[in-house]
Amino acid sequence: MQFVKSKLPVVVTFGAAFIIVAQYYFNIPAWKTLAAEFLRWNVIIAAFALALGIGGIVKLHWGRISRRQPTAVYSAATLITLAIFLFVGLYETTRGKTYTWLYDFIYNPVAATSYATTFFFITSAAYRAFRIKNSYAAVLMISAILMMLQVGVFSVYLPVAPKIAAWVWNIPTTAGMRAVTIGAALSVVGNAFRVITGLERGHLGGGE
Amino acid sequence: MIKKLSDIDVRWLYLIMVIFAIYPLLRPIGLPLPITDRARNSFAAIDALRPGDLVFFGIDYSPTQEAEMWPQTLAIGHHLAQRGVKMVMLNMIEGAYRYEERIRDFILSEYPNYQYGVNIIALPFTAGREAAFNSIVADLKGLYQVDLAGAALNTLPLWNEITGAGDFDMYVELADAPDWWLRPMSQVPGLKLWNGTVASGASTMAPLYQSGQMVGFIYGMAGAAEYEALVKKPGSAAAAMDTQSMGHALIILFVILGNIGYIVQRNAEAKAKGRK
Amino acid sequence: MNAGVTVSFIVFALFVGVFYYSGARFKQTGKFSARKFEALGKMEEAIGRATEMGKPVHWSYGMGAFDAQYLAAFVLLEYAASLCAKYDTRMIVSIALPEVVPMTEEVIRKAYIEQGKLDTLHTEDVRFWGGSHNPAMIGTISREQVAGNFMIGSLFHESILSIEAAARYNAIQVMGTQNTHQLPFIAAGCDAIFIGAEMFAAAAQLEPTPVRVGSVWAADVLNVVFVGLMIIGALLVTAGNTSLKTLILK
Amino acid sequence: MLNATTGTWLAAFLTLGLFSWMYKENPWFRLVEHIYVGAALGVLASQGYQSVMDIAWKPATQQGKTLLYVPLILGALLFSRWSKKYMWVSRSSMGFLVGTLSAVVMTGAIKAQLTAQVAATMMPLNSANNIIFFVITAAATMYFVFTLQAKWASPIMDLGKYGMMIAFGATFGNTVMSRISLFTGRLQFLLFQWLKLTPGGS
Repeated sequence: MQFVKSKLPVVVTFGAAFIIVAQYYFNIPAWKTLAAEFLRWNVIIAAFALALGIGGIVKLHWGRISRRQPTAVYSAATLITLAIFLFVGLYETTRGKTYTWLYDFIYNPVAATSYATTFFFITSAAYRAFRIKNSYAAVLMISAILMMLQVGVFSVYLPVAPKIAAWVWNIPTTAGMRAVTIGAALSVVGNAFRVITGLERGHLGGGE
Repeated sequence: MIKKLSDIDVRWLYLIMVIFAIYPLLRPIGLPLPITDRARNSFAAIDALRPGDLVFFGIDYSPTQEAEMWPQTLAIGHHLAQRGVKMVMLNMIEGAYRYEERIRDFILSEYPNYQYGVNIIALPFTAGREAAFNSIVADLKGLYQVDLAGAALNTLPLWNEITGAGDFDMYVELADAPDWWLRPMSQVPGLKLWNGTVASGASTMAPLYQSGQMVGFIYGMAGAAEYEALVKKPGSAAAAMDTQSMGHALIILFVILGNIGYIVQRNAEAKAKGRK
Repeated sequence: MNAGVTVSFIVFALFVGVFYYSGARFKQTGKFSARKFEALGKMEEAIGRATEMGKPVHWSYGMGAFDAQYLAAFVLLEYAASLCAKYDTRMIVSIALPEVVPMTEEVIRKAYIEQGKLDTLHTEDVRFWGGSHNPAMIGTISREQVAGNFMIGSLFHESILSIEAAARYNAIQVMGTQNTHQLPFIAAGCDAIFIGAEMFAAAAQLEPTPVRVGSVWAADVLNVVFVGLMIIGALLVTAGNTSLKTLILK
Repeated sequence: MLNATTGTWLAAFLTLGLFSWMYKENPWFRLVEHIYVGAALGVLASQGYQSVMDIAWKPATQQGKTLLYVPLILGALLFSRWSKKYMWVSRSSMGFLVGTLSAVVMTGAIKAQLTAQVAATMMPLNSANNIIFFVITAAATMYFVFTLQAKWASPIMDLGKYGMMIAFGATFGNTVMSRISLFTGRLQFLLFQWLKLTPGGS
């Protein structure tokens, strides 16, 4: 039993990953077929995983309602909305008329607006954060302003502005981001390798 | 007085921004829109497609980024349809399927030469993101059995012509997330990659465009507006560009105000210290 | 060997080789040293100032899915928690993912035990918010008027919300992420940041283990190799010879 | 009742509720935020269900692709995470998911983001632009070498940091564009679809 609880997940992780890595580098037709099958399985299991978040949220909000906390009414709003979407989504599928209405007039506006509020934050962030506290901050600010100058009105009165912005974008920005890309990719490779070899297993969940 | 400039209640800034955003929407100014070389080259890359070429059209953004991505989708949908290519649409992001439905219906109604199943197919949502793209690369036909509307794919003639991802000439991806589609799709030999994305994700993709890993790349509302101009189908992006200009001008003004206040305040503090 | 992946395979093999070699060497010598990270000092400064002002500090991992960034964040959280325990300052943690709650409690408890301050630990300060993490986090920061604000992990647009909320109270802010789309905001809005891999290296510096040390060394060696290749390749291309450039794509 | 008119009014109510936070935190905002949490989860789960049906359940039950029962079972086991006692049951499914994803990410990243990027930096150093590009890339890559503490290296790393700050500043500037667009999108909805105004103008 101990093997099933703690060793098996590591064996499964490594086995699945090994087949995919091996067929990527070496031409072994049988492994290629197996890898394609594994990837298809991944897509299916990942679809189940989309619903995993429900457990925690229902528990959290149900707890608040049953303890009659002052925020219970909001928790009820979350659970009722979730129930409506789930019921309609499963009953008439995501292609149904009612579901599409829910999607277009509830989910779509709240999701879009929730991101649109960042418009305000970026305004105040620009106002507050771009103060020339040191030379790094100065470089950051100048580069941001040069990029902002490329749009519309400035190109009329300051025809050189879009050209400067294009230069800042094509040369130093792309060069700087390339180093960030390389650095990030190395971390990704390192993390993936540690997960595959079972040196890291936080994702498997703690406890027995 | 000037010191206060570094400490304005940000809600005043918000109010000013809102007013200056609404005004140009109601009273369009029609500021000029310079077209960048990047947009021209990206346009040329799609323009080089021949009628009958096979193109993947990926719609991968949720409603959170609709404002930037939907105008791009429309403009590029126009262009692909004008080129007469065969399209296979797909989506890998939760919530994106709605835009795939909309662009499918739009193309079918605007371009009578397009007939569903014959030269255009819309595939359903697939979870797994990067692994899902890898699954397409490994075995496209094995992954999908039904289309976006739930109909069996093997009844569609276009689907029966396709053997796998290697048959495609170009992958046009409209995505609000950076690079996870590129790693798998760049493994298909000979498949050209083309990307439209949000302005905030553009710097992540810039090195990949510079290196030639993508043949086309546009971003943001500006990218959509430029593309609308290039395909000669003015839309909502062009109309929104006045607001962009206003907003940028105001933000630059705020940065300057903040700095004036900051410098004055810092000098005053330095003087006060000196006196002690 | 498949076509077009030979050099990729060599890179992979080099990475694995350096990883195991330097991990094993660390096991023998126990020595690891990396350059100083300004952000670690800033964290201590923030907690010190919070202590003086009698205000708490705030911590969040952001809303991104569980990945390796959390593992680095746990080590940095332990560092911050032990400073908080030492100075008797409260740290409030806002959490979006349920699975992270027990791990966070464990990390903080460990830090308090090591400082011998377990009796001062406020267990209710670890707060799980699920999907309502963002408004709850902003609300917490405002109500408690935090003097320090830390955010390390897989950050998305919540980073700018947190920065703007805490800036109203002049909090000292330290953040770190590998998500390139958020680095600009934390760079502009924070007093110090961990840029991508820096947080992994800082974690290895604070609490070296063979795995962490091996990872840092492997990335370091590859970075140096890449820069070397870039220089040689660019010089060759300048001289009209593209052989290295074509070779590396093989 | 579920027509476009009621929908538009409902959408406007939700949109304005979220924007009301900019003035002050208030119950309207909180209500909408909580509706968002419920709706977002509902959409995720419905889509997951739909996808399982399209990609696995129908092919398995109707077309005889019996091998697909394996992922269906592994996927169902994931839900044991909701129980503390049986959480371990989900670990192998999770391991499979993370193992396959890690494998594809790792192999893909080395080719697309390391070797291809290094090759693209091998550029002829015959123009100011190319030299600047090359120097910034190399210096900023050196910035991520943490164990190198030699004195000569620190100005190179500083230069790299400046290069990254330029990149971050430019990204910030670009993101301003993004954020204004998102807000404009909502304004277009409120002004044109809800209030039915029409753009006039010169």
